[in-house]
Amino acid sequence: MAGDFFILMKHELIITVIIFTLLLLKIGSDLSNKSLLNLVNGLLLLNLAAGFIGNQPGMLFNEMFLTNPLIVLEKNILSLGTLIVSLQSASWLKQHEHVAEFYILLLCTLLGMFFMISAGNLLMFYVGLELSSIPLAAMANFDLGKRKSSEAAMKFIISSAFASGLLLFGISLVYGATGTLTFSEMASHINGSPLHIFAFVLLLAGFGFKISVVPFHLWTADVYEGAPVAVTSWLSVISKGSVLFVFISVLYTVFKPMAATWYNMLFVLSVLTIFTGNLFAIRQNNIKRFLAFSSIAQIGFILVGITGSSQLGTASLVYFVLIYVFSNLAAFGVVALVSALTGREQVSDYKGFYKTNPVLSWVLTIALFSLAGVPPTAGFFGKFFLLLSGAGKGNYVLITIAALNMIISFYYYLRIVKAIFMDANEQPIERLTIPGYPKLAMIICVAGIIVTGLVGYVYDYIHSLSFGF
Amino acid sequence: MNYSSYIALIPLLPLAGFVLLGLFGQRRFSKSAGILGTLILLAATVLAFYTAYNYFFVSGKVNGVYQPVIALQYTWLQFSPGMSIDMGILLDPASVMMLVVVTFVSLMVHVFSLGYMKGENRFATYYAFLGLFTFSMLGLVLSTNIFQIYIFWELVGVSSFLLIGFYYDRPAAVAAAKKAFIVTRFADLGFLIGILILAFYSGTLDFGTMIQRLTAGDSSQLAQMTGSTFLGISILSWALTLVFMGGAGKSAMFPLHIWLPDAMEGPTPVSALIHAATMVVAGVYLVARLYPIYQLNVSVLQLITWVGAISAFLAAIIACTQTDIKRVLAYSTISQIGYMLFALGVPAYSISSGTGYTASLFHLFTHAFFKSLLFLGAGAVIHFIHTNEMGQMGGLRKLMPLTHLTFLIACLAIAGIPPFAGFFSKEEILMTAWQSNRTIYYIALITSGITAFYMFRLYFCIFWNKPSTHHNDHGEGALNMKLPLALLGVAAVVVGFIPFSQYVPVDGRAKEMTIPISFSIAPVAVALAGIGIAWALYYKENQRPQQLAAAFGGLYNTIRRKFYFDELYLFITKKIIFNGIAKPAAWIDKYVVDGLMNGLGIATTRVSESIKALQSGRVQAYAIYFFGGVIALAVVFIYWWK
Amino acid sequence: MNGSQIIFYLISAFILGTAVLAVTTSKIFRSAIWLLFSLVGVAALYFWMQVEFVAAVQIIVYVGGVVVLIIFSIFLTQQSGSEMPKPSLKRLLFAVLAVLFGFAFTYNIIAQYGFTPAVVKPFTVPVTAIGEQMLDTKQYGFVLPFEVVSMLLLAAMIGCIVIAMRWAPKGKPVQKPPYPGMNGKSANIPAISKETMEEKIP
Amino acid sequence: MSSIPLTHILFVSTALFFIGMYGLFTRRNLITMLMSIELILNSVNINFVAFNKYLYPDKLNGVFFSLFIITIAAAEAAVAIAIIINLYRSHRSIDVEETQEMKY
Amino acid sequence: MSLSLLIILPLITALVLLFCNGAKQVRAMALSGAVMQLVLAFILLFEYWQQRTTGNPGIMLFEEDHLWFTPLNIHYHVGVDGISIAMILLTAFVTVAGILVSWSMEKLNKEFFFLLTLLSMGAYGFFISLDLFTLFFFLEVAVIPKFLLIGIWGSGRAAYSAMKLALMLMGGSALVFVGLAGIYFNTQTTGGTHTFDLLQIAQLHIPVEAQKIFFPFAFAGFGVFTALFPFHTWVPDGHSSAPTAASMFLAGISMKLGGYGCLRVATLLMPDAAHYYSGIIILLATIAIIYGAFATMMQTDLKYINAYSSVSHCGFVLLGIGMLTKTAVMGAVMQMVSHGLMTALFFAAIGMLYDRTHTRQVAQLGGLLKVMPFIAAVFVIAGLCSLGLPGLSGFVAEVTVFMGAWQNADTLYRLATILACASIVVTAVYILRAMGKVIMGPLQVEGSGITAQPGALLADAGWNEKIAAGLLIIGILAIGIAPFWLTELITK
Repeated sequence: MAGDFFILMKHELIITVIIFTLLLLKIGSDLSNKSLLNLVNGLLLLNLAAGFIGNQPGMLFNEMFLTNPLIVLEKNILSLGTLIVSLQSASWLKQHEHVAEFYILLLCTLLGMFFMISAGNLLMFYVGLELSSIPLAAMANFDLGKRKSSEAAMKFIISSAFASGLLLFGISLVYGATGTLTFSEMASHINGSPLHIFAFVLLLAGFGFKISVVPFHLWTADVYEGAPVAVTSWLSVISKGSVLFVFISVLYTVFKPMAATWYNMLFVLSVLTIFTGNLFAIRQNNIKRFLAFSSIAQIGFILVGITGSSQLGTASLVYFVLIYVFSNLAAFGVVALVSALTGREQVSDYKGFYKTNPVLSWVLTIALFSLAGVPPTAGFFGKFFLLLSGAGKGNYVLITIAALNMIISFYYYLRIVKAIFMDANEQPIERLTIPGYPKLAMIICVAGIIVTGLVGYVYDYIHSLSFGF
Repeated sequence: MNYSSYIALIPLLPLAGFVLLGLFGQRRFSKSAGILGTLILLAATVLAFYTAYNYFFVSGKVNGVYQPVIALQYTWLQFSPGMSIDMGILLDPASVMMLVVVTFVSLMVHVFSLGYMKGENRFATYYAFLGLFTFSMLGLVLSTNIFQIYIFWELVGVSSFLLIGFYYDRPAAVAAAKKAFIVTRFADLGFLIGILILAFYSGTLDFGTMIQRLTAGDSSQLAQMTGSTFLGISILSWALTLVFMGGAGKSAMFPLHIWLPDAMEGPTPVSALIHAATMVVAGVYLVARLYPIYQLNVSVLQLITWVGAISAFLAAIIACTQTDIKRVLAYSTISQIGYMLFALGVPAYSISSGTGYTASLFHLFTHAFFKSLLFLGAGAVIHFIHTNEMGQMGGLRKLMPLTHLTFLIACLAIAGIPPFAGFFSKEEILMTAWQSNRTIYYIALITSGITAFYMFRLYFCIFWNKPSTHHNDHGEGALNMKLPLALLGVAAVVVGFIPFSQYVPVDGRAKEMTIPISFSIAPVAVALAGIGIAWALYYKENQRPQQLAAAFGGLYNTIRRKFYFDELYLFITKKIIFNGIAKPAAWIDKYVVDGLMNGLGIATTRVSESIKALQSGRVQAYAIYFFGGVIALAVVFIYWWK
Repeated sequence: MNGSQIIFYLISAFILGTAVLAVTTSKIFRSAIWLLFSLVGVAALYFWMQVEFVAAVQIIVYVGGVVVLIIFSIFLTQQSGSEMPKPSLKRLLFAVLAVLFGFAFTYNIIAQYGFTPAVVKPFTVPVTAIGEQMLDTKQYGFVLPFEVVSMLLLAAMIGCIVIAMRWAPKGKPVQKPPYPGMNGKSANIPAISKETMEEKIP
Repeated sequence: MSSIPLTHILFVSTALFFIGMYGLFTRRNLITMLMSIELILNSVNINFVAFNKYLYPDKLNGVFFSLFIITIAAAEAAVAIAIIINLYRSHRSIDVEETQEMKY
Repeated sequence: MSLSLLIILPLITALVLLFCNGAKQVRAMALSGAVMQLVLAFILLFEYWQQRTTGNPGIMLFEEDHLWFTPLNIHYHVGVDGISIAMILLTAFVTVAGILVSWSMEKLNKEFFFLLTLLSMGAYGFFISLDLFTLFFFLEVAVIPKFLLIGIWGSGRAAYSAMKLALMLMGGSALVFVGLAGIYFNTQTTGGTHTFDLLQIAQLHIPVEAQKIFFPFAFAGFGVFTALFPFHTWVPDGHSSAPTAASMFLAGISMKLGGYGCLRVATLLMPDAAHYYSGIIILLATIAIIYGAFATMMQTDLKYINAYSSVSHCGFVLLGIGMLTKTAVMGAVMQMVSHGLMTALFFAAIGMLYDRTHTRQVAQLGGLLKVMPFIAAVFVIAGLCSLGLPGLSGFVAEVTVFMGAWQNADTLYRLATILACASIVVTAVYILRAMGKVIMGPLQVEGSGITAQPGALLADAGWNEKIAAGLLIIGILAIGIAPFWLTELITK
């Protein structure tokens, strides 16, 4: 039992240990930022490695904590993402005064996500969700002197609180209607009466808020723009990914009896999301804001995949999130580096980028191509499988809309590429030397972008763990 | 009996010359290209004559009938089983006759050009092009397959283009070359569609098979083609008309004749070869090739008759007013080809004995010699005095005695004065017309008179009229220019005596063709009258021609401006095709189709701009939208969309 | 209508009335006080429902913690007596409409669902049971969320400290202030206040 | 007390929920917005407790849930206030209408 | 021989290119890679012939089949038939020529050749794919290099054109995707799984109703690549802005991707729907042919002329496919090959002219035959091929299409064929107009600051350009003079 406990909860335990180590270090010693970063990155690497030890299914604390190979994989993906974010924010953190605190908060949110993913119970889910979002608000404010940063944090915390208010109301209704908080017991009580639909909509809004589904997405761009790049990338990749994992399992298991209803809802929402994300993204000048809207559009595509409600859907989603981790973090890696070293974040600043920084340009370009879904990058495979699983339901209207929206998304990704390669600039970003950690992060990302797609085994493996109905 | 071994060389030798001179000529053979080309062609000519000898006198006849011989054939492009473009060599009286004509005239032109084109910048290229043309023309006449003929048809077109545009830096030459190509291309469109129709219904592209299938009385293909109609006209008529359209284009028949006079921008020997003796008669040859099929279709034959007759007449009239000697000759060519065509067509009006066919090809044969002679003579003149304008010539008979003599022979030949070659062939044509349709006969007769008139107008203007103002600085030309004139002069006299109907009859069975002397009186008289008028007007320099022109006034101008055909075409191309179709098409593409695509992009950005207010930056508004979204979803999915 | 019912409706009226006042009054300090009343009313409702422990927690955390926190922050950021700016009419209208419609809709759905109360069964919430269950790992145990929430509190605390702490201008070396005690959430409130108060007072 | 139908309590909680929402929508002061959120959370708590008491009295799920909500709400409020104070430092105002630098 | 070599070789070349230093190394590497591709293509051709003559009856030869994504039954499945080999040969020819033509490319030459090589890899991959997924994969692989090639090295409104091209092609592939998804979910193999495998799908007979729904998507999607009216507008802008080699590639190869795709979809995957929709296809193709030809007449920029004429010429491909007779389809394939070579040659010639005169405006040029006879000759040959001169490849292909088209006895189809035939006249008009002005007439080079004197700036073609043009001309002649080998290759 005890051994099981440690194996089943290994991710959470390790993260907790790291958090307390950092806390103690912060209080007890006076480590330099540099050595702190080395230490943390080392620990995160260990964490990642430890994630691969043992992945049997199991449950603890009376179904409050569930785990299975898929969940382990999901956690590993998040750990990997965390490591990458950590590596690439090194150049920003080096000058920051609250490195340890940053990591504590970051890892707390990661811990929250882990619990959320493993939750077998609405209470655990809620607690995990809050643990993964409240510290994030504080993190969004980590550029302490910047107006935008505090504005972002404010918007985030207000929106988040409001969203969790609605979510809680929904949970309370679910509780009222079913009398249980445990997922496994809940499904049999759900029957699609108006109250259930309403409760589901409220829950959906709560999820939608976290993963930025239109119309619950409005905070996204502002927060992304204002928050430090590291936090933005964290928000856009890890935070979203974790909620997606939960979302799909809640949809596929708890709300399975309402599948017909939520299928249509997701249909509407995905179309709205893709359109809105795309239409806003084409106008953006701030590159973080741009990535925010593009990530909204990506969520739209993910929703399309989710509508497939099959094993294929789950597998494609997890696969896509993995790819998304690599692609989006590669993009954010470059953006973070440029932002940290020069403070420039406008798309127009990237004009003529290729002349001065060919390597960074290629990394960014590959990342954007992957986001756009251009082969041979992994993004192509991810998007292809998502849309394919969406098509499995036979709703070709949705697929056509999604596919045609790819054109718009293609446009704005290429806009950046165009700026990098083709536009002239009076004052291009000067030649930057890439520090070690960000470089490592970029290498990991680019390798991931290329390997994840072309190597069919990755998808096969994920598929073998997935579920559907 | 195996002909293939050497007959294939006849077209291939010039081709080899083309490749050799085209690739290396300018660098390696810039001086010797002419000799090289001529020698190659000489070889080809010898082979051609040998073939002709062999065919006509040794082995061509089986049981008294000239058999078509497929000397060589291989599949070039297989469309579907049974339907393929074959490349091959077909020997029958007509093709062998053409073989002789083409090689001989071409050889003459090669030789003549040695002097005429001497010192030209692109001397080797010129010979390369001549080689290409000769190859294409030989390929054309030897075709076994209707698509083969089309292929070489196009190739002669392009060689003609290249040669007309030989002086490429002269805009007029370029324009003429373009015009020639495009007009004939337009005609070829008809040809192509005609081929498609014929091929579809007869199920073959091979001449022999096609003729066999479409002439046999009980053939299902024929029944199908005559049975089905399009716009009230039987498919067969459509097909034959369209094929004839190709022929008419290449032969510069009314109303597609406009390119030929302009084509005179090319070097004069080229005009002699292509635009007088060989390529332009391809139309006649084409109709002759398919004659068994045409024979069965009266309406198309009538069409051919009238096209031929009108061309002959109109061109003759126009020729009377032209002052550029080459243009006069060009119109005369049109006129003579008109003769040949209506000779082919006119038997439609009566039960024919095949005399039209023979007469036409006979005229083709004789015409090749005297017309190329005329052109080469004109070339010699032009070479001598460096102008084409009649007005600047006169009194050259002393300076260019040989040219004068041969030119006179040629003029007499074309005027139909016995015993020159033209007399015999023209008599046969007139005879055929007389037997079939009198209207045509009278038109032909008048045209013949006019022909005599304008030819002698030309002759007098060049060699008599006024005393020469030119001084003899370089003589009449070297041997290489004189020799062809002499040879052709001889030919223009003697070829008329060949009993043509024995060798080139319509069905391979030799016939006797006799023309009573009494019949010849009228034509010869008319011709002499024409010569007489020309003598009266142009023998000496005087004011009568101008007075006459003034007397006719508008009519004269209309004719001199070639009945405003060029203007009409210009109107059609510029105003209708360019401004009416092409411009709108380009406009639509730029503004409508492309505009639609760009418009989609613009619309997207517009929409994007217009909804930006949703992202107002106010967190309270966000919350309201958030809640609005929740309520909307709930309402929709609870009450409407269950 | 028995006494219990009357009390319920009174409490309800009190909660809603003070809540409405809390969100409409134009003086921020009064607003906070109305909120306090409303929260107390909710606590009273818990008492009425005989879940005394929750009521107690409500009073301790909300009345003793959150509202105090809010009032402090009002002091820090606002002249307490001044009127608050009014929202635009459009916004007001929208909000009223949205809220009224939302309320009608929601309540309609809830009312129509027909919650059927369980067979009357004693509902007792002994504090000991709560305490035991809270730290129980077995059936009905809530130790895991409890631990997770403690992590959340830790994180929130650290977050608050970092954000609300006075920051040094960029580029200068930072003197690390010692951490305040770590014995619970309430401990960090004075820390914030102290730091910010110094800044606030010129 | 059993004569009070569940729906009446739910009426109170729902009303409280929307009152809070109204405050959130209309209050321009960030702190009052925060207060509105507290109202919303309280309404949820009432729901949980009421459901637990009326419908599923054999387990204490609802009660526990409300306890956790209270705790988390407090933490949330603390962070929010920290952020608001920070915002006040940079903006010299906590009027929500004045923090809309980032938009469109 | 392993077909994967066709993908691996360019890939390796491209990767090695990244590590080359200096222009000399880079282009030597690129060229040797391309030449090896050419050799490979020829080896393939001969081995294929050998197999066929020994009587190998398979639909596809040299098949390789690896499972790629098990759950979706996606395979890496390659194989070739005569059509693919023809296209591969075309690609190899154009690649070598393209690299030679851009020999003196100075700006970012490593990247340039890298992208060119990548593009050729995409084309090879596409042509050998037997799995719709890999087909789609390579289709899209080829889009991005085009975007970059045009955008970075292009002239004029390069960025705009690049964007337009990329977006329209992407739109095309989006449609293709929907079509593919529809096909996929309408296949039910014996194992119960769906499949992307072309050959299997061909045997499975997708339900006709499904075909009717998805055929338009797939066909129009591929159609965008091959300039199906009204989705052709990327062609003029894209081609005219692109650098020479990219134009050659674009018109020579990548428009063929679409044609090839259409062909496979119409003949292999959804023949019933192809019959059902053939009227519409033919209508659009005829519009493209005629309207493209007329629009060409009004163009004043040489590249625009060739680009619009490509629209017209690619219309023949679609016409052939739409007619659905064996001969017409064969004609379509021949037209693809022929147009690929011809248009590449044309663009090469235009590029050479532009390099020397710095203008492409017809009105500003004249009589260039005098100063650069070789280039002029190339121009003339390309032009003549374009207008369908016998002896050059264009004629053979067009005639085959016409013959095949005419086999449809329907009057409207006939009318379409006649209209298509009529385009040969219009083609002659615009080609001769351009040729007559640029090559012939008085020498003139205006608006470029270059005096019209034969000299260093107006030099004739260099060795690289000569080889490039020569290579393409050989290809054109090989088809034009001896078309039987190609027809045998295609039909066997």
